[in-house]
Amino acid sequence: MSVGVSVRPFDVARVRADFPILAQKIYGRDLVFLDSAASAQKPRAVIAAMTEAMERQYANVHRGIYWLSERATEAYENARDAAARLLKAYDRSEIVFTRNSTEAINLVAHSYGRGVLRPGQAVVISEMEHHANIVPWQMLRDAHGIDLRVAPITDSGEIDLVSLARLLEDGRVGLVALTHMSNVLGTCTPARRLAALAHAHGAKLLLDGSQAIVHRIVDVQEIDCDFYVFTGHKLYGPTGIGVLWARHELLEQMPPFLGGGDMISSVSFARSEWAAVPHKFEAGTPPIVEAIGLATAIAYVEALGYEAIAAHETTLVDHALSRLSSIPGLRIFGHAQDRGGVVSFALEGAHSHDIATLLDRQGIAVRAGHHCAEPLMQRLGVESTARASFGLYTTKDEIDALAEGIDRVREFFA
Amino acid sequence: MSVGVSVRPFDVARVRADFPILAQKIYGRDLVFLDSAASAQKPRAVIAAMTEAMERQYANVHRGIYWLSERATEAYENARDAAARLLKAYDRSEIVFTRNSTEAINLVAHSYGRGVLRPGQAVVISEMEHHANIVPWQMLRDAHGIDLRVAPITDSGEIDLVSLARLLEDGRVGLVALTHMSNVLGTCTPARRLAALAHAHGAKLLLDGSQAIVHRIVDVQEIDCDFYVFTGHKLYGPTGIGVLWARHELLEQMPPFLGGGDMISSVSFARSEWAAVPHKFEAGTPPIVEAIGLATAIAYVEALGYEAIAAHETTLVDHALSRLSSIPGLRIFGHAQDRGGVVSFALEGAHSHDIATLLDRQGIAVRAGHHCAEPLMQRLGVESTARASFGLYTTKDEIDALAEGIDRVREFFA
Amino acid sequence: MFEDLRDLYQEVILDHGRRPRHGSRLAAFDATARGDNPLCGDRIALWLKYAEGGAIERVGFEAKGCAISIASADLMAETVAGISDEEARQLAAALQALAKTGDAPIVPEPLAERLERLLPLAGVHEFPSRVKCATLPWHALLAALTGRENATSE
Amino acid sequence: MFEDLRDLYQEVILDHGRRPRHGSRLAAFDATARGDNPLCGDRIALWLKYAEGGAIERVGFEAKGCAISIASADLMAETVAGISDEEARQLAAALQALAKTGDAPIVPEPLAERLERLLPLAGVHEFPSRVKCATLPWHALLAALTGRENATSE
Ligand SMILES: Cc1ncc(COP(=O)(O)O)c(C=O)c1O
Ligand SMILES: Cc1ncc(COP(=O)(O)O)c(C=O)c1O
Repeated sequence: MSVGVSVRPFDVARVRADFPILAQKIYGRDLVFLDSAASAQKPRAVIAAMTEAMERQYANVHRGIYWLSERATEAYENARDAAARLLKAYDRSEIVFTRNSTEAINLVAHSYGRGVLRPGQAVVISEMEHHANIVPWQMLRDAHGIDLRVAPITDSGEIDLVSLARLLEDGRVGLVALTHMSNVLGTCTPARRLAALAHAHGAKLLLDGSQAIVHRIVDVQEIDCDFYVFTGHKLYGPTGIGVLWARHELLEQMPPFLGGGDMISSVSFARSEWAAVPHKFEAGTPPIVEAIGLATAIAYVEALGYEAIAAHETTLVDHALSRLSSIPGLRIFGHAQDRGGVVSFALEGAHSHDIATLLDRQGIAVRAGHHCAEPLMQRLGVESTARASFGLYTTKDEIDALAEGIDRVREFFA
Repeated sequence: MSVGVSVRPFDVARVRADFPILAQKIYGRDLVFLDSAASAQKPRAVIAAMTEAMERQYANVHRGIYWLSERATEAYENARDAAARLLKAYDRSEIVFTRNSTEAINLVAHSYGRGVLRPGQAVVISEMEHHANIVPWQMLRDAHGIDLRVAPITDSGEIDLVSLARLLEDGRVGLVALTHMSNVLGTCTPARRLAALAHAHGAKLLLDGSQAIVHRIVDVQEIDCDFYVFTGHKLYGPTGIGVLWARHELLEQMPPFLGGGDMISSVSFARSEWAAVPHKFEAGTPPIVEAIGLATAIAYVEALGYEAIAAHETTLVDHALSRLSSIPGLRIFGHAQDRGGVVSFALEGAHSHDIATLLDRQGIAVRAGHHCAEPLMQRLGVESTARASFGLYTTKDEIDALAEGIDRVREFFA
Repeated sequence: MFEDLRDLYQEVILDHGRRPRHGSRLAAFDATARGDNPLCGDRIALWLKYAEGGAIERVGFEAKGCAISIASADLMAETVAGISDEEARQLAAALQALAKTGDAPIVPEPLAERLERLLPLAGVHEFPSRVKCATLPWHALLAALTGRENATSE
Repeated sequence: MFEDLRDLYQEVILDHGRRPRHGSRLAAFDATARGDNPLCGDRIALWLKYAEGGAIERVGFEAKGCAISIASADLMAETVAGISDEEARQLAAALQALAKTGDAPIVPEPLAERLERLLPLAGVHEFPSRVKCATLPWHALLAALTGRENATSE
């Protein structure tokens, strides 16, 4: 093992001790939680930060001229700094807090889509997007006359770059909106190449980082993308908060999305003037306590270190692929070169729901269904898959438990 | 004192013990928190429910076929029941969870405003609305050709019903959107009369209950309104969650607002079909933990009982009005017959910011500014006011402290 | 290990789930409907043919779904053959109650025996996330009976 | 009681806040700008007149705001009279640093004495929610200098 500050041994037992829920018994069995890609569990530090915020320094933010409100405002704006630091944003004013990834993408679809893109221009998505990165663009297409183009994926589950380039060729594409990591296939997409490709054709790039940010270091300056979104609850943070990062000049250009308090500079009945970015996009009382929780989650992940996290995860994925692929009748979806901690599979003779129910009775939580990616299911020729996904706290033993659990499912339906 | 189950003595000392933050010292002094109208403090039960949700039964909702997700889904949907019960909704499917009141009103402005109202129709608001109930309608006006009409208020701070009726006369008004209680003047508006008036002219009624729900029992069936919105953080609940109630048939009629997961019934690239209400309006991972916290806040308020709460509050308001109005140079804004626990004032020779800073140093938190109601400030002929607002935990002693504090401010600037 | 799952996956369910007897489209039919469970991707299409006297003669279906939903669809096809629309509605209501509560409601005599054949589906009530699997085919049936095109089991 | 507030509300501040010397519109002016603090409703409009040689001759303002913002506007009018645009910009930057940190930055000799007259505004740095009150007039000044119409102190 190499010696150095940057490579810390990743102590999964210590990490697990930080997550109270992992002590939970399910039907009398140890909880094996393999659904972190849907939503991750929360470390004690996040829960404590939220509690502390509500017990000791809670008040509404931004307009209060008193101690509690000043403390809450400071904590809320510090959360913006934490998100800016995490993404290597150019500036804290580029961080807009939303409810979740879905709202962040909708914000771009409304504000950039209706406010900056012109009818006749096109948006490109891919076959492996989450509904959150499909439906807002369909609504934009139907309301605003935007052409919606779909980049195919290869059989190994990667973006087909040649086809993507062809979709961009006519120069009418204003925005490319792609996942940075598939929540079904685990595929990590080549962000820098995508940005270069989009820019070469005059298009902006939005990356849906809902999954990627959990597994990989993200540097929006290095990637050189234009929009990046993620959601707090998958990054070991609270529900009710998400992040939109966008280049300052784009945010300046975009009209506001929701109207209300805090996003205006002045209001009269005749006309309102908008506040400076990012406030222009944050109408009403924001998720204050959730922002504080998110800042703590970010600090938690940073303290463990993305290098260590990625190394841990690679071990898990390799182990899972080797264990699962030796199960007869089991088919794994997605064989990308660069992949994160998500493994989707189908089992001959057992529907994914039945798999999930039978695993549940063994204490093992996996997800079954279309994973909010119906078009991808169609591409794969299935209605649904079962999916195991891994977090900081996942162990190789848990993956063994999954493999054994699947064996029992096979026997049950044999 | 009358004897009976419905009249419980309201024990403010016991209530205060439920709110951990009230033990906080500010500059070495007891905290006198008089800014509940901006955001209320949270009782221990709410904080504990959120902690418990994250420590023992957390998972993403709706699509998980395993124990934790089933528990979380149940808790989330139970929160919908709690909100439905609170508002006396006809049906739980009429409750849509949003981020806050602001988003709830924006949802209606987008979805009902652009989807159902036709250009040329009008929306009526009043002079005493919060920006949250002004700006979305301005944006609708500018984007969709809707006429925006403003009902004046009387000098005592009540809706001018005669003028309102005149605004409705031509039958072009599709929606009347009014506050149920002013966050500046404390005025409670006559909801039933407003509903009858709106309906008589073929208009729907939206009530902004952000303040009212904290102080008064609300029965949407009895009021006979069409939309009702409130925000969790003012009702002793978490940030990051709000409620839109609307009649089932209106929700059915309205196109979705945000697109993404959970709000669809099927997605293909050609076209998506929407889920049934209320899910059609809840895109993406909802504020799960916040919904659970809100349900607990609702239960907390219900356990104290609105009758007792209102009685306590009336005592406080009467006491405040009598104490403050005897201070030389102090002017109180708003003299409605029916009013809740909010008192705005100005002091000769001292700007509201200076008042707030000087009170803060005495441990007293009040709000100063335009209270997100700039048009109302103009109507009152001021730029800003200072505002004291009361919660369950407010005591007469605290109001005395405020009055004494203001006396010191006067001396300071004399 | 799966003792408590035997309630859910009774032999009858496993058998009908594996080898549905009515799992095919009818060439000639009088009514048809589709059903979707938006939350998990289950789908069913069914076709319904009436006999001379007006009773349901046959039901055929094509479904993508789990053991429970296929078995429920197949048992539905079996139990509604030979009864009237109104009786089929009553049976559907009874099945929905059964799946949600685990208890069989009281039904008129001629249906009682049919409902009994559906009892193996009662176990689903302990699995809240699976109740919809059992009820989806019946939603589609109701849709076909009232001439609607789509049903969702939400 | 208010001992610690004496840093914020020094006599100079209270005095200028109460009785600003330059609180009126200039009949003849060369530049003008408005400033808003959107978060609290403070507003200022200012007018600026240049002398023959190009230095600022006079500044007048109309403002709605608290003691701090009025005093800051009045002290600004006082201290920028007689200096060049460039110097006024430097003084504005120095005031902003002073209000945020409480420390006076080093400025070129001719400005040092003017900055000293602004020192009473240093106390605001301990009151994060009030910093904008002190800086708003200076934002408006910068806007007037660059010919912009509006400034916000966000
Ligand atoms: C009357 C009124 N309406 C709407 C709002 C907006 O609430 P929120 O900021 O939670 O959306 C408020 C509170 O600020 C309010 O007092
Ligand atoms: C790739 C991807 N995008 C978007 C989302 C939506 O996230 P949220 O539901 O938090 O908005 C998810 C998670 O469900 C996801 O995996």
